Amino acid sequence: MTIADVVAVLPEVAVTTTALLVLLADAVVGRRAARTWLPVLTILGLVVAIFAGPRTVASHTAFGGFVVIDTFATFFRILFCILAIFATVVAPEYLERRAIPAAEFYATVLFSTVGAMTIALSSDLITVFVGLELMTIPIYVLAAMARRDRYSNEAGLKYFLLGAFSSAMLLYGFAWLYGLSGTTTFAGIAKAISAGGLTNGPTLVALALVTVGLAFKAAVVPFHQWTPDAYDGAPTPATAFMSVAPKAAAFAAILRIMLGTLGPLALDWSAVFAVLAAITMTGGNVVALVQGNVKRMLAYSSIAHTGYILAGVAAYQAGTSASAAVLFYVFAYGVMNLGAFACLIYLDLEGTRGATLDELNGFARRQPIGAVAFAVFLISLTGIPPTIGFVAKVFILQPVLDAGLVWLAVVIALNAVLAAFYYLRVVVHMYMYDVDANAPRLLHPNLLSAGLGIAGIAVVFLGIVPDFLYRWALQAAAPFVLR
Amino acid sequence: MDFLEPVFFALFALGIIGAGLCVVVLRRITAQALLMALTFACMAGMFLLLGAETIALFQVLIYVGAITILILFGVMFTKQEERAYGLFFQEQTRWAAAFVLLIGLPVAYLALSFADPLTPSAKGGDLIPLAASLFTDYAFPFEVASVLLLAALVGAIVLVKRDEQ
Amino acid sequence: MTVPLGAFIAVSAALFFIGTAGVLVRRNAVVILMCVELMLNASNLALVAFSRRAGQLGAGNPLDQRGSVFVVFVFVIAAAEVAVGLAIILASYRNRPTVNVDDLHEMKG
Amino acid sequence: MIQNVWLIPAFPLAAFLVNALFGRRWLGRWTGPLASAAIAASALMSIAVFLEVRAGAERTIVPLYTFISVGDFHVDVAAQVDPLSSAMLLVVTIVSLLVHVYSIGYMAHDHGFWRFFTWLPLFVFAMLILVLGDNYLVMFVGWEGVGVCSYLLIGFWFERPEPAGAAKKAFVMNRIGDWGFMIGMITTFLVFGSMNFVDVFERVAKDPPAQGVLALIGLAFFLGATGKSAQLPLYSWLPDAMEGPTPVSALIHAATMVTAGVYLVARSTPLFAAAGPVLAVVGAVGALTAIFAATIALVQFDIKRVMAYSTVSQLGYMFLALGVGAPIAAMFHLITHAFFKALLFLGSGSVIHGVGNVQDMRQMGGLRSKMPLTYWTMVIAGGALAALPPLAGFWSKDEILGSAFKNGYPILWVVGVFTGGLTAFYVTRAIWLTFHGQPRDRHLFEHAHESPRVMTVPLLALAAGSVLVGFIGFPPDNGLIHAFLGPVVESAKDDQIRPILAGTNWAEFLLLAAISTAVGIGGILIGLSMYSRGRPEPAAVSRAAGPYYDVLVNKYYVDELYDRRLVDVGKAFAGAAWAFDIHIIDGLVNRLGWAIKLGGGGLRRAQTGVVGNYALSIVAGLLVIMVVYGGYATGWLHR
Amino acid sequence: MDTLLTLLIVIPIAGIVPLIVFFRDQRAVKQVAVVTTFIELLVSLVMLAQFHVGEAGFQMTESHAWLPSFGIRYELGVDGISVLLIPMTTLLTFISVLYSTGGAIKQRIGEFMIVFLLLEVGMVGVFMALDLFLFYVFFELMLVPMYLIIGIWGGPRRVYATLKFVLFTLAGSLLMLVGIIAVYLQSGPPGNRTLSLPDLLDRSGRFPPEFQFWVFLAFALAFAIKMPMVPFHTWLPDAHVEAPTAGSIVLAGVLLKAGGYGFLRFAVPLFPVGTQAWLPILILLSVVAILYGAIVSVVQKDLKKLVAYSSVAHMGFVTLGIFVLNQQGGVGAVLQMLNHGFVTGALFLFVGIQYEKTHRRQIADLGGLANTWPLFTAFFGVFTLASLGLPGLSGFVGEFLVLLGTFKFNPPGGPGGLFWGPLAAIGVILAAVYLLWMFQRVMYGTLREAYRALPDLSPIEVVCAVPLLLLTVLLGVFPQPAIAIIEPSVQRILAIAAGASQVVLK
Repeated sequence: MTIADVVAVLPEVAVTTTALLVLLADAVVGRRAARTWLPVLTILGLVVAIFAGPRTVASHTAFGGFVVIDTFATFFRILFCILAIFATVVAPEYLERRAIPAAEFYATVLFSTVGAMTIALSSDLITVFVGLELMTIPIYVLAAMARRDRYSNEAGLKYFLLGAFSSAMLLYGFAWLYGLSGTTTFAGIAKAISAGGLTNGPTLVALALVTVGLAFKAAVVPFHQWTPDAYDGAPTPATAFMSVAPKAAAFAAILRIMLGTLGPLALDWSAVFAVLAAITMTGGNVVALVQGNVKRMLAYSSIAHTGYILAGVAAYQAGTSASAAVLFYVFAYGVMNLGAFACLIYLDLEGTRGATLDELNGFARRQPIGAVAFAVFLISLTGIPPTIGFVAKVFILQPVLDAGLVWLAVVIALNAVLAAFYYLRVVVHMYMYDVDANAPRLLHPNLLSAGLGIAGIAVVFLGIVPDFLYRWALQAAAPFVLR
Repeated sequence: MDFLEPVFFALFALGIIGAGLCVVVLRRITAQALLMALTFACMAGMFLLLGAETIALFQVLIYVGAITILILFGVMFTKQEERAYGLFFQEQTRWAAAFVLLIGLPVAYLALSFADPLTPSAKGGDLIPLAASLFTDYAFPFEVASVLLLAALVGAIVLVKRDEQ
Repeated sequence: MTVPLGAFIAVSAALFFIGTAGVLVRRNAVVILMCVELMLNASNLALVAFSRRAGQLGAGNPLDQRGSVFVVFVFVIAAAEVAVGLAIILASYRNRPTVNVDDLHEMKG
Repeated sequence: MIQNVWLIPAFPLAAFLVNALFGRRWLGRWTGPLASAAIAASALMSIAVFLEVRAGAERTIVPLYTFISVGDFHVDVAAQVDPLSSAMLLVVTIVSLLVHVYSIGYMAHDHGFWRFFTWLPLFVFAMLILVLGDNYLVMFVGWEGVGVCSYLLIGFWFERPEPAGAAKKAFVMNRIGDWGFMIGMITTFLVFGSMNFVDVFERVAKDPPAQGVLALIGLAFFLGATGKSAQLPLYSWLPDAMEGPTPVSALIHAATMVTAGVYLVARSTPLFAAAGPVLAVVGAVGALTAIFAATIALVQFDIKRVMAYSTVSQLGYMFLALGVGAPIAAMFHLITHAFFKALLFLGSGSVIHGVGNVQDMRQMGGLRSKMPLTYWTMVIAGGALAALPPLAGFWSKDEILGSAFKNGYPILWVVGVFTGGLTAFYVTRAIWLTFHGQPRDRHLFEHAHESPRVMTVPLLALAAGSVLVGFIGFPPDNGLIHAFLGPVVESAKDDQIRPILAGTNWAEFLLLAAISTAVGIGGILIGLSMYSRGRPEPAAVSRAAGPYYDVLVNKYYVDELYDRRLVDVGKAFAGAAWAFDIHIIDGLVNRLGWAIKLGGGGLRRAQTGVVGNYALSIVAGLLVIMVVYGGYATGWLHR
Repeated sequence: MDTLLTLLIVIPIAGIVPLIVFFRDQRAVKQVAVVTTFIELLVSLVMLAQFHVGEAGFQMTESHAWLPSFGIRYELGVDGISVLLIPMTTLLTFISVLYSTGGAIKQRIGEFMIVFLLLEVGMVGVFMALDLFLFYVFFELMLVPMYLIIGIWGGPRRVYATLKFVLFTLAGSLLMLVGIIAVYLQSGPPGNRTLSLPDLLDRSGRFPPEFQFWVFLAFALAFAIKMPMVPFHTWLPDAHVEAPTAGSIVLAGVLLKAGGYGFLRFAVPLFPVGTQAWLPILILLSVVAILYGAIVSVVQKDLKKLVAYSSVAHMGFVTLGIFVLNQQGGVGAVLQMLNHGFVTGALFLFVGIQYEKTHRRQIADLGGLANTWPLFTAFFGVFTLASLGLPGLSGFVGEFLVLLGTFKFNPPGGPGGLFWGPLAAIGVILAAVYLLWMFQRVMYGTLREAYRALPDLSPIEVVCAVPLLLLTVLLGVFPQPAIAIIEPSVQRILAIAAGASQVVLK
């Protein structure tokens, strides 16, 4: 371990340190001060982490090759930090009202962020697995963090049991991969597998187990069933974070493992992924369509988005543009989905648990800024320009078509119509049904509104000027070129 | 010693599979926990057979020791009762068995395709190389794992600590 | 060594799927947790066995470090999982005194 | 003057614009004189143009601007001044002027006075465009323009349901005809590459296309003509159009607009002549309409309806003439008819005005003493209609019948002569019932009065016309009109059209005239005998005729057929189409949404909330994926 | 000015800023909105004045890299087709906004104006975009504002109607998006791909026939739904009935045009072979739309629904004109779009005015209105007549040219123009039937007492109606100036299509 090694993982160090500082500060300062300063400290730490990372496009390794600092890792590091900042910004008022220990909340978010970042920069099975667990285990905690809330308990328990189960499967698949290749590094495995191909029986077992394990983390149908319950029951700020960061991390892992490691088998798994993508987006949308609870609907919708992203993975044959599309979509999805969940916090402060559609009636009048932001996020999730969600969909469609998956492109398009129905129905309830005039205006936490406002503007801005982000995604995707 | 290996292997395998099955099949929670510990112990034996003494040691310490005890605590803190299935779809044993067999048997069969014989283990133990690589090559995952433990610690505390008022 | 690698792997597979079956058929959260531990252990067995094989392909150590290091990390992870898992079970139990996961189906649909 | 021919329609247009913009607020009653003055200016110009044409300007095209020019299609807004159009100009402007003046009196008490004098000049404008256009498209613009003015004016008293309905009926039936016009016009362009009369007729003469094509075009145009000129089967709007103010009936539905069809066919003579059997169709339809409408007119009691059916019948004569190859005779009759039928209508209007808006002749009677001027002018017009020599109608109708006979259409001649008898009868009946005998409604009679001078002066003018205009066709077959209009038909080099310039065959003329006049006088005598002496008693006759009488009174049940059957069937069809729209097309969409929701509900139930089930589905997924991968590996599944 | 077109996009956006600032002040909001749309109208007229008549290609083009890594450009330009549609759009928007200030919008007027200006951005942009991606963005940008306009300020069933509108439109446009991306991929090797129309037209010879077949279908679906063509039209009556008047005006006047414009601008020249393949069906559907829309209009009981269904019939003429693929048809289609914009926009305006006064829209509840509203009657009558295609008013020229083109249509095999032309012409008869019947039942007859005291048109309403009236008459009497602008561009498109299809088929 050299200085260079430490420098290479400075962002992770920064985030971890911040987590510790937050815990420490909570113990030291008073309650009122903590309420104000803990989020600030968290955000500061994350900002430092963003700027602590390398700015160059050159990739290098550290820790004897166990850490790869490439454009891909950089992309995800920054993305995870942004998502963590966003999650921190929206949380304080909710935590206060629901008596959720704030310091532990922030620290847990930060720990999870470290795990996610670890996934992005890993170059072997061990690191990726440890990272995956470091990312997931805090999420279990986040889900269950509203201790006195039965739904939160249930969410945490379900997520934990199934998550552990799937982790075991993934691990077993890793074990077989190791057995097949005699190594745990991605490069080594790839080399070993390209010799044998899928005809080797054990390869098949390993591939299937890894597919299922990763598909679970990304909430791919039919491995998705934990998602709605976990998202629904968890405290809303936690939901907001857990709906995006673990999914982004899962796709980082999928890219690293499926493309970077199991690339030689891509012909096989991509066919399965294409079908899974179609099933996932359709299943997610169709069930979201019949949800009355907006939080749960958004949970299903996030499954549908998994499908879209997975389509980009399945279209690996299109080359860099496929991976870049995945990265771009993950970014877009992260911002808009987190924002959408966070918009529910306004109502949660009144005591709802993820508002029903009817509870949203008149939201536009009761909370104009929140309603505009929510509408923007929903329109973006639908994929209507000029929002980032639209551009992301375009970027996904392009490689999908390029890879010759015309049917999948059509399925995506039709699914977007389905999705439009339920997303826009929320807008209907916010803007077009009125609640009686006596309904009080909703609380207006400044940090939350500011965060949502900025995110909303970002969603539109990036929808109009997406080029630099896409170029960045292209750079980040450069390590994954398979043809 | 070599001729004993298959015997030990058979014994441990029997212990692992038998005790594992019991964990799944039995209804008494404490027995289940203890049988799980037995599985872990047999596993340690397997590790020894494979020449991984250090791993075997960790296995005993962490699994047979710490984890089993943790789980026993968990058992003690909660009231255990088996009830009839409330809803018909909760009864899924048959489906589960069918699926697991359908997957498990081919996988086990494929497992046997790793036919390479294993050479006799060289003496000298695996502690030194393991430790060396853990703290040099694997320094980064090691650090991450320590963060993981910290995170788990914080998480466990925040979940079970009593409310402050 | 007379026992072939495949035998170890087969035992690990058997244990893995026994664990899987346990997760599927048992309803006690603690028992499910145990079954998950069995699955992790099965992985450990496979890892060690494979590391033995990988080790004899390479030179020097009988065990390839990667496998055994992996196993060590799995130990850590398993411990962390159990700790957090039990904490979650206990937290849930306080609100609703049951460990029967079937009873936790307030969220569905 | 010809180069400024556009001023002729410009005056009415200006009157329209001024009255439309300022009529309601500021001009009020001044709208009438203003419009009349504008028409008078047009009339003066028309006379000037006419004289110039007569002096030798045979055909002048006066382009104004490019109307539509796309690719090889090019149409100018241009006027064609030739004998035919200048004659029409004269008729239209003069009759219009008289009707305008008359209307100042007739409409004096109507609160829609300004509106009336807004629309009437607009009509004249459109009619003049129709007449002047040098191509089918511009003609069509006028054609539809007069249609819409007719619509507006029929529906002038829109607060009552009947005029509103009649107006719509008129326009829609006209539109059916216009469909034919449009097809004819466009096909003409496809065949000839132009819509200009000059180009088309030149091509027909030099390099005629297949007769079938020409027949198609001819039939299409003729369909248009039947709509506008109220021929079978599209005639039924015209009687209903009597719901409009009487001056409108006189101008639009007697003198000018309804003759547009005749003008169209006459204008297209070269085309029709080359189109084979189409002319025979025209003649047959004309004859059939003539007798058909005349029979209905026999039994009507509404004075205006009698005149309306009479108009239909007379228009039938004109088509008969066109069909037998005598376009000049048709135009001649058009001109004379314009005068005497306008007079009959205006006279009727005077009566109606005089008795306070009653139109049923059964309530009139004996009005001769109260309104002598009206009476005498009506008698003159009636005589002209009954073709009594030497009134105008005699000359023109006789020429038609003579042509039919000479050109080899004896059946049409017989029909024409017989219809002449019917005509004489019903006009006698109408005049007698109105003016003679005992007043049948005392109250009405007491209040009856002669119309003011502003109305009677036009009557007198028209009466003079009805007497004198016939002489432009004297001597028969060789009169002024024949010389003047001769060039129109000359270009049609076909044996079907016989420009009757060979000179007068007096013997033939006298014989034929004697026969038809005798039949006419016979009709008059029967009428007089029935209504003045009661021999035979009209009621008895109708009883004896029984069902036949009923058929006539009910106008052959055509309205019933059209309104009840066709319209009902159409509405039912439309209703079915809408049901299809709602239940099938939209239903499918909604059904799809419903099915998706159902599917969502089903999938939702799979989300049981139970962890074990979730885990099971994970394992099931694993199984499937393994099978698929196995399939790929072994080759029984294709990627 | 070489940024004139961008200016047209920027002005409404700039207008939104003061709207947000003065959000609470109703008077200021109205003034800002009216002034903004009026400036926009003036600028669009300046653009029209600067247009060089007779040149076929794009003028006033602007082209900037927008998404360079994807080869997408911010590319604007107008040709003879769009240069007329844009002023139409700005005029109708101005009229809608002006009318809406007169009390038709009773709540949330600030939001209304913001949304309306956003809508204007989309509408204007659609007609100027030369990059397919940009076009798509504007195409969809029209969607959300209209969704809100119907959904928030609409009638009782507004939610159903607006969702239906959005879902129908999206279903089509998303498939088109797939098509656009397919075009992008087909446009060249990686790195040299483009969605810029001028470039694509140069390269369209590269699109193989089967590709054209499917991608044309994707485009056609989007445009057919937007138009709407039968059988994708059922969203239209619902949307119109529920939309507020201003929404109806621009929906009928502008949004539907985006479909026809898209066919002409993109689908036909880019995929000539695909066009040929689908031609029989499109012609059939056009004629069906003309007849079916008219027939269904006959039995409508709701005034707005009647006008909506009549739009279906009228837009049938547009598609018919486009797909007979000759100059007369093409020019006629564009003229018909213009005419329909003014006339149907005006009809919706008047139906709206009428509704504001009587609060009834069922034809059976109305009648005799001509007795008390002479001005209204005059305007409404002229627009009704224009709508039924009376010569001398704008409706005729377009329909006539389309029919002329249809008669000329002479495909190898299958029924030709002499079959379709007369059929389509029947629509002209039917238009008279339903429009005059409507006019008769609404305006003629005896007046109900309840309506006697209702006032005639207000000055604002007259100001709204007069420009439309003038344009209707001008286009009907002097269509040639407009044709001179349109014709070269239509000719160019047809020539490109013909040339490209030869290249592909060779």
